Amino acid sequence: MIPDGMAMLHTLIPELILTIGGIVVLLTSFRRARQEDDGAWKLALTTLLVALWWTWRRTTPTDEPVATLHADSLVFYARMVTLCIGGLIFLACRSVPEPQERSEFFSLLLFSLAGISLVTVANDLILLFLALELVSVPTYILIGLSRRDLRAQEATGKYFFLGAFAAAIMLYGFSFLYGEAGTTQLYPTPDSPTSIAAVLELPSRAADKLVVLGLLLSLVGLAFKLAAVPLHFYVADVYQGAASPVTGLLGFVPKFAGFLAIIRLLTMTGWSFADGLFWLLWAMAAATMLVGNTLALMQQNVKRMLAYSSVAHSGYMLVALLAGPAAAGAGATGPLSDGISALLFYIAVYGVMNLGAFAALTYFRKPGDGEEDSAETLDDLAGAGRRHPWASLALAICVLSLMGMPPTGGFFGKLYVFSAALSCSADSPRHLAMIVLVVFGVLNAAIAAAYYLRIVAACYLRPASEVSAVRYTSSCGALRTCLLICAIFVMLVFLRPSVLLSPSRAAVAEMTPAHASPANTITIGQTKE
Amino acid sequence: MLYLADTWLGDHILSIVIFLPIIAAAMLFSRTAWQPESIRRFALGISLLTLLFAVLALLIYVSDRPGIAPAEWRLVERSDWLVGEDDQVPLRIQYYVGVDGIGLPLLLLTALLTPLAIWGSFSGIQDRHREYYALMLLLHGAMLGVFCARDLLLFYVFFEFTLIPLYFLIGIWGGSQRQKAADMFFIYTLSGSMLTFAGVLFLGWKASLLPIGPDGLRVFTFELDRLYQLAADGHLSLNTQWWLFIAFFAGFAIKVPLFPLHTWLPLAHTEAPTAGSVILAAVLLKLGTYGFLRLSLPMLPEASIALAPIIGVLAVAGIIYGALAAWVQRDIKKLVAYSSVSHLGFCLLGMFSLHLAGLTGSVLYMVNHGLSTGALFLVVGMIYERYHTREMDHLGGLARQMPIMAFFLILFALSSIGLPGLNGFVSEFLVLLGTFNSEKFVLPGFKGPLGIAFAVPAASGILLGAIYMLYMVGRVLFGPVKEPGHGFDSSTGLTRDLTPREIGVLTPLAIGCILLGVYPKPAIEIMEPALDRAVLARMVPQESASLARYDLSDKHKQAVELDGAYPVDSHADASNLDAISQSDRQHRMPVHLQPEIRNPSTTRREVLR
Amino acid sequence: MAILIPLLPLAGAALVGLIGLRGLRARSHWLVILPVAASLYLAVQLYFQVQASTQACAHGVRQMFESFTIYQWMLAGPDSWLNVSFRVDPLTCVMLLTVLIVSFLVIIYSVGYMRDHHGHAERGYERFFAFLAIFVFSMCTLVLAGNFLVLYVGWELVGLSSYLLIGFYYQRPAAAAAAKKAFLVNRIGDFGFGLGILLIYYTFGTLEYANVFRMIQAGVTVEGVPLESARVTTIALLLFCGAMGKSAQLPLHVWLPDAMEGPTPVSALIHAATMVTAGVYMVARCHIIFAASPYAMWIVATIGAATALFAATIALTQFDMKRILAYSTLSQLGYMFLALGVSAFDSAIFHLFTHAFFKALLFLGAGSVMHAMAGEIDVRRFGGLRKSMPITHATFLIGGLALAGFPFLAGFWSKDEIIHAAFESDMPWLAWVAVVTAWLTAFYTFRMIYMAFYGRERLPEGVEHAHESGAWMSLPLVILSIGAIGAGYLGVTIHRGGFAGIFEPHGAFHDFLSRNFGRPEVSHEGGGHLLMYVSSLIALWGIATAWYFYRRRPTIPMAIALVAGPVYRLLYHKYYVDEVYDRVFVRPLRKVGEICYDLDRYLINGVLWLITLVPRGIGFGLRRWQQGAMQGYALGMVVGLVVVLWWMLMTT
Amino acid sequence: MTTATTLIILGAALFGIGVVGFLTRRNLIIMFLCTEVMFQGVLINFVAMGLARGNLQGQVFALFVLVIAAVEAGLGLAIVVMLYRRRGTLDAESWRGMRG
Repeated sequence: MIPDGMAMLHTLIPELILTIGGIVVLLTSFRRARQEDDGAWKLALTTLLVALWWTWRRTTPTDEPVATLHADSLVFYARMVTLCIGGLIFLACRSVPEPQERSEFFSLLLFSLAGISLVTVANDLILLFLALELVSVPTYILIGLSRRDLRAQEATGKYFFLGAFAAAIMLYGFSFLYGEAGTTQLYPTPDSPTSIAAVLELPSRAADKLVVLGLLLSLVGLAFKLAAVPLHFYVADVYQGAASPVTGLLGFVPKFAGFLAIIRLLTMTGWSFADGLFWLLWAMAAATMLVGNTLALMQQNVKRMLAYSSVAHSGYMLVALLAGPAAAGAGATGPLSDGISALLFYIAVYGVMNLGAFAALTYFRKPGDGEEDSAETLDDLAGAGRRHPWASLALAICVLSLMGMPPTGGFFGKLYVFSAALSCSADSPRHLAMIVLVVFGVLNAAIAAAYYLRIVAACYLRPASEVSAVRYTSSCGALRTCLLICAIFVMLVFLRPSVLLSPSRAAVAEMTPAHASPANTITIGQTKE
Repeated sequence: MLYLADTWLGDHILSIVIFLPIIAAAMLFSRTAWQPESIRRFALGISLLTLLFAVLALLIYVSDRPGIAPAEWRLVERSDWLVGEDDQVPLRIQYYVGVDGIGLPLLLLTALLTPLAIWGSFSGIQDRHREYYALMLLLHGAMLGVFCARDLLLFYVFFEFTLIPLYFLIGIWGGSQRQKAADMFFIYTLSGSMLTFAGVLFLGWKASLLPIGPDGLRVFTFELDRLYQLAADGHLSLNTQWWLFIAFFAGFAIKVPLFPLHTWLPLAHTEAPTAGSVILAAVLLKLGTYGFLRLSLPMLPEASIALAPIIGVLAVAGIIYGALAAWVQRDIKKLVAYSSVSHLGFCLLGMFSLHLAGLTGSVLYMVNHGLSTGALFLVVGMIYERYHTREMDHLGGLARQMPIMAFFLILFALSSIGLPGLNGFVSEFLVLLGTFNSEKFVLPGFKGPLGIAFAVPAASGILLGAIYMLYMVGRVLFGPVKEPGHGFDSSTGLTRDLTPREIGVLTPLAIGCILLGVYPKPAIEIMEPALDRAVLARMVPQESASLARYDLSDKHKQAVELDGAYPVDSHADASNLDAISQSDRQHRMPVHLQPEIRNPSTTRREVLR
Repeated sequence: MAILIPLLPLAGAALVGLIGLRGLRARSHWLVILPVAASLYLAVQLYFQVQASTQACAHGVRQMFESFTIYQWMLAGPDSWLNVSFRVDPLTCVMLLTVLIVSFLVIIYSVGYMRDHHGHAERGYERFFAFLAIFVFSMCTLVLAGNFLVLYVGWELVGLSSYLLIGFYYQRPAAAAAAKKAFLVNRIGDFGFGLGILLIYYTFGTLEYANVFRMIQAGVTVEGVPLESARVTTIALLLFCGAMGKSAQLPLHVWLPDAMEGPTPVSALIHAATMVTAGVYMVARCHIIFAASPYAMWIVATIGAATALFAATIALTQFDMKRILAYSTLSQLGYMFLALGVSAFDSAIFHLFTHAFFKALLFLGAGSVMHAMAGEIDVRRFGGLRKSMPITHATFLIGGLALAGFPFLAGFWSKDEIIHAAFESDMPWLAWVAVVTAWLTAFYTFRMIYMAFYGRERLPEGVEHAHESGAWMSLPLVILSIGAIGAGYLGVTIHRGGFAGIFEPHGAFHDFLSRNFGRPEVSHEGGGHLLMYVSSLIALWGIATAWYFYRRRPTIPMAIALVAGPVYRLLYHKYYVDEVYDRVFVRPLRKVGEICYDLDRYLINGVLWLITLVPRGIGFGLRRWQQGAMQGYALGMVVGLVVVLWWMLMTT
Repeated sequence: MTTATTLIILGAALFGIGVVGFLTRRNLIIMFLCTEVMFQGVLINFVAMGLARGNLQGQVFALFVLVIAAVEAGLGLAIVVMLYRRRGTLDAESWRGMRG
């Protein structure tokens, strides 16, 4: 069969828009940038909006077989969320880079976002790996570009070295998966039934140590992206080092990509975890929640605190992941029993509220070494509530949402995640384990409240002091818009959860517990052996 | 009022009551240019308007359409909040409000106390007016919401949300240790209620497994009536109920607070601003008791009965412990705070007696404690505003300086220690009566879990309550005049004795205390059917006789009501028992002899519809 | 009509509270006097009605004294309400009349008493009258109650009035402390009383007097099960706890002497004539319950006798006139309980009735003295007032004689009846206690009279000359002294004929009450008359001894006090009961409170702190892995990976 | 032992050497090279697997990995240069400014 290149490209149009746009933005840097000129930002944002518009039209012809690409509703969801939150990131980052580096910065951002979409689209290990690298490589540079100071460089170094280290681990896992299956194709298509998923379906092979090894190495490697235990160590240092808006980005972009990849990988196993894998994920989820929260409890630096809290949130999402898709457990077909959908819901809300919190930190300025810097420690925030009621309110809303309090979207996130966990595998002995995990999770949420509350308390309960950052604020209008949108969105998700719930449910509607149905995964021109 | 019930207003009255303060709070927060004076007036006006609507709701409630059983939810309003389309199990989280005889009294209590608390803070709050009054209104709306919610998730949302405004109220306008107190309050209560959250989710999921209706439709919903049916239909094993009970217990017992989970309360009370203490004591603690009554008892009947002795022991321990600890306090506010621990023990004791009198007493106790303890906190706040101290060592003989204040303080103290004729007595007596008689008379074929062994030590609360309250009254009001060195502070326009505004704040509470003490019957008549049918009927393993009672013909009912007089001659022949009143016989009559019992299955369906 | 009797004084109190504070201050007594007078009038009307129906009943008409419900109050169970109900019968009438007459007189007396020598109203004048009115309301509610719940209401409300009035001079720490003590000690009793009421409901399913008594007589409980005698005894004893508190019987007597810190009219009205007798009234009202339990009766009688003797011995050594009278009140109340305990219920009520007159009279007289002595009440500080205060002296003497049991005065008749009943009972040794107490009573009464009124005139410092009180005060004294002389004759039948047969100790009073208590089959044969002589002699002997000790040989008391030093000190310090209570109950309890508070702060909060330490400890431990070194992190990642792989390979 | 097995073992060894080197050497460049060694180990593994399975996808993957490794090399060296300029040393231990 002849690969229909045009159809394949058609499927990839949003990603293509992003990458081509990114290249164009990069090329503009050859023009000499003036201080006030932010054409690169505008161009990049326009690119993003075009991609968004295209995705929204949903023109991908799913009936035509294309290439080793997914075109299911998860792709649509991933693109929409990526692009929407990407837009917010653009708003937050507008004044981050130096004028002469704007093109590089924003084009890298576009590449990174394109990478996330590609992760879902990929139906091939090679493509998946490339997509993941496309997500992470730009982020290494973004951290370095975001600030000039020592910490940013240290963060860049740590993130890059450890990221490469983790990527090698993940890739090693991929190689075993390929080796056992003999193909890099993830899911079978009508034209090429051989796929890793098909291999994993066979009970004899699924138990093979090398398959397990491959899966495990892949998962652990991806855990770096999620900032999940045991690969969470870098998180605080990197988050602290990056400029606040970029930190906001780091909380979302790699995590989303990582979770999408894990969803794709685990779907191959059919969600009927072997005991070992179940308990591994169980322990990972529990440990991630606990480690993140307890470490965050020890922090005085808000960015580090939020970094560890990001670990903890990965833990909650792992709980949802463990719950699996709706039909994973017998009898668990309730609407809030869908773990994957809960995960997708949660991560979107998390991306927004996390970004909002960092945007608020960016909004409060303090004199740094040489140039002014965003607020970073609790002391910096003292008295903010009084000086800047609206920004503090937005920060408080985002933080309360992270805490999971009503009336914020975070509440529904927790609701969805925990109810999914409670209702999965109802009649199996694992149900009790899930209940224990949920109880552990809510207790962790209580621990989390203790440190989130410190942020709120610093804003509202403490008087402004000499060291507070609240005397200055950012003059960036885009940042303020971002903050406003984040706060409003977080509230909106509470008032009308269906704005996010319906898409997230639709995203997994086609996901069946067995293997992805051929209708949704279209492959042609698979290289025959 | 019947006319109103059919209008738009009648359909949405509860929503208006709940959201009027919330929307007003948002408006207030954005009015940065307003002067304190107009902010105060606005806040007070809104809260009074809310009270007006709440009273209107009461009027519509009592005159609701004929033909509705007295225990039904009324003023119901529902709309979908989160609806998911699903092939098999539609998701339905609703905005579903309504009141019955349990929620309504507490709704009115909240609606009454918040304006008074707001009015009472006019002189105490001198800083950040806008935020303060906005938060008060926000809290107001949330508390009202809790008592109206008919959807468990909605309940939980309001329940949890109340933490946020109060956290700020304590943390910003509190005393010297305000941040510690606010943190402790927030985290302590949140830790408990997070477990409750898990329980809520579990129940919702359980409900989604249950086909309802003839077509076997399954709905994922947190609607209370559905959840009640879980246990009624035997879908919750005793073991499951146990765990769920513990999950609910974690949230509610901390909120109540039940001994030994009470230690956040004295600190929060001491540090909170006056209005915060008032609201905390008067309403927020009731969220816990209301939660027990509304959720734990009817949803988890078997576990509730099984665990009632433990709760009873804790409640009794709290009564005695709280009273003794109150006695040794030097800070008036702390004393009143510990008295709350003691009082709320009574409240739970009565509730878990599962005797109609105990339950009635318990709900009355919630209202009465709100009135009298709220008022006590207000009075203490008034003293504090004048002398900037609450230490009893620094105060004395104030009856001479502030006779009007003394009058109110004594009145509310007496109400708090259960002096007959004031409200505290009615509820205390009913609670003790219910506990005492818990083992008998509850319903035929059903014995309450508590009994004399609980009532006797609890009754010592009568004595202990008097000890610490009179100790406080004696120290503060009596003896030679003693004021702190700086005398009284008139900088905020206060006079030595209470100002007319302050008298205006306390007078409605005083009237309430006396009215509910002398003639609580209207309140009891509102509560009783709801308690009987919404709580007791669900506790009983078999069909309850009390369900049938509402089918008594009017004539018969009248006869029952009129038989108060006992035409008995003490010298008549002693063996002749005929003269013993009809109601007594009625009382002892076995179920199957009572007239006109409905077919049990239809009754059940109607109740749980 | 009966409803108005308590309500009128309440309205008066409310009016005083509302308008008395402004303008009307010095005339606010009218707002109380008039309603109480009206109530008194109504009570008299009520008496005639009851009298009429009693007679009708005697003629076989089955018309009854019934409880009538005023309104439904609380819900006790499905469709069963606890009501506010009243009941009017002869016992109620007697009590109402006693209460209202004495109240009326005391209120009039107070108009004079609560003013200084220039006729200006004292501070808190209007408050005083409002409180008195509240008391009258409460007391009327108590006696009119038709069920135990309303009884309890009145019971507590009189306690409240007592608290407010004892603490009237609240700026005096002693008064404030006494008020608190009175209320709390009463509450101890009420604790038992309340439990008793609960147990009654538990047992009988109702709180209406009539139903309860009927079921006791029938010996069944509400379930129709035979009533156990232990249950009845428990109920009776619990109720008696309340009576012990209210009527200041051993061991709950400690509050009454201290209550004398209140204004003297209060002591007269509340702490002598009316409120403290509520316990007696209650036991009499519940006589069916008590009668059903011999054990309870035994306790009542014993405690009554013990209190009578105990209080009388203390009274021997006191010097404060009001305290002497207070102990005497205790003692007389002891008599009443003794009478109740030996089933002489009507005698107890009779003694209550006469005692109200002469004891109120004595207190008011003491108040008159106190008023003249500028607040001084210690009989060592003044004396010989006979000349300067003739009316007070005369009336006080009459009261004293009545108290001492001097023949043909009120106290004589009633006390004699009690002693007689005690002899007739199966516990005759109680009668001997009563006789000894009678002697002591005569002795200490006249000890006080001789010290205060006879001998050389002595005045405390600052008082120029003693003066007689004004008409507002004198008039009640005179009226009460008439009562103290004549009230006893209501309880005796006067025969024409020989001296021995003239007086029959069973009169109209008892007939009237027989609707309540039935007709006792006590024989009033010769023994009764003999006793009359004996007790007359004993009274005279006591008076004579006092005369000898305090008029003739004033050194003897000193000598006795010296010789019997320890005993004297024991009596003088009231057997150290207060001190013992303080050490045994109050301080340990407070200590427990402190321990509770410490537990809160240290144990519970400590445990909480430990719990919060768990996440913080974990965080602290985990921070050791976060040292900032890249290779450290890599090591952590590798370790994690190895653990995962090892575990995985082990399990699959 | 087949060629494939040998190659797999070789790959694993290389990977292991890379890991150990990364953990033990403190020079940033050598550490970076160690990650490259790990990548090469993976690469060899891919080739070996492809050999064993008899298809070319392994080799194709290996080529992609090579490209990515090159990209990372460029980036990595740039970062190392940046870090060296700032501190004047290549010691990884000198970058411990943020911790906790």
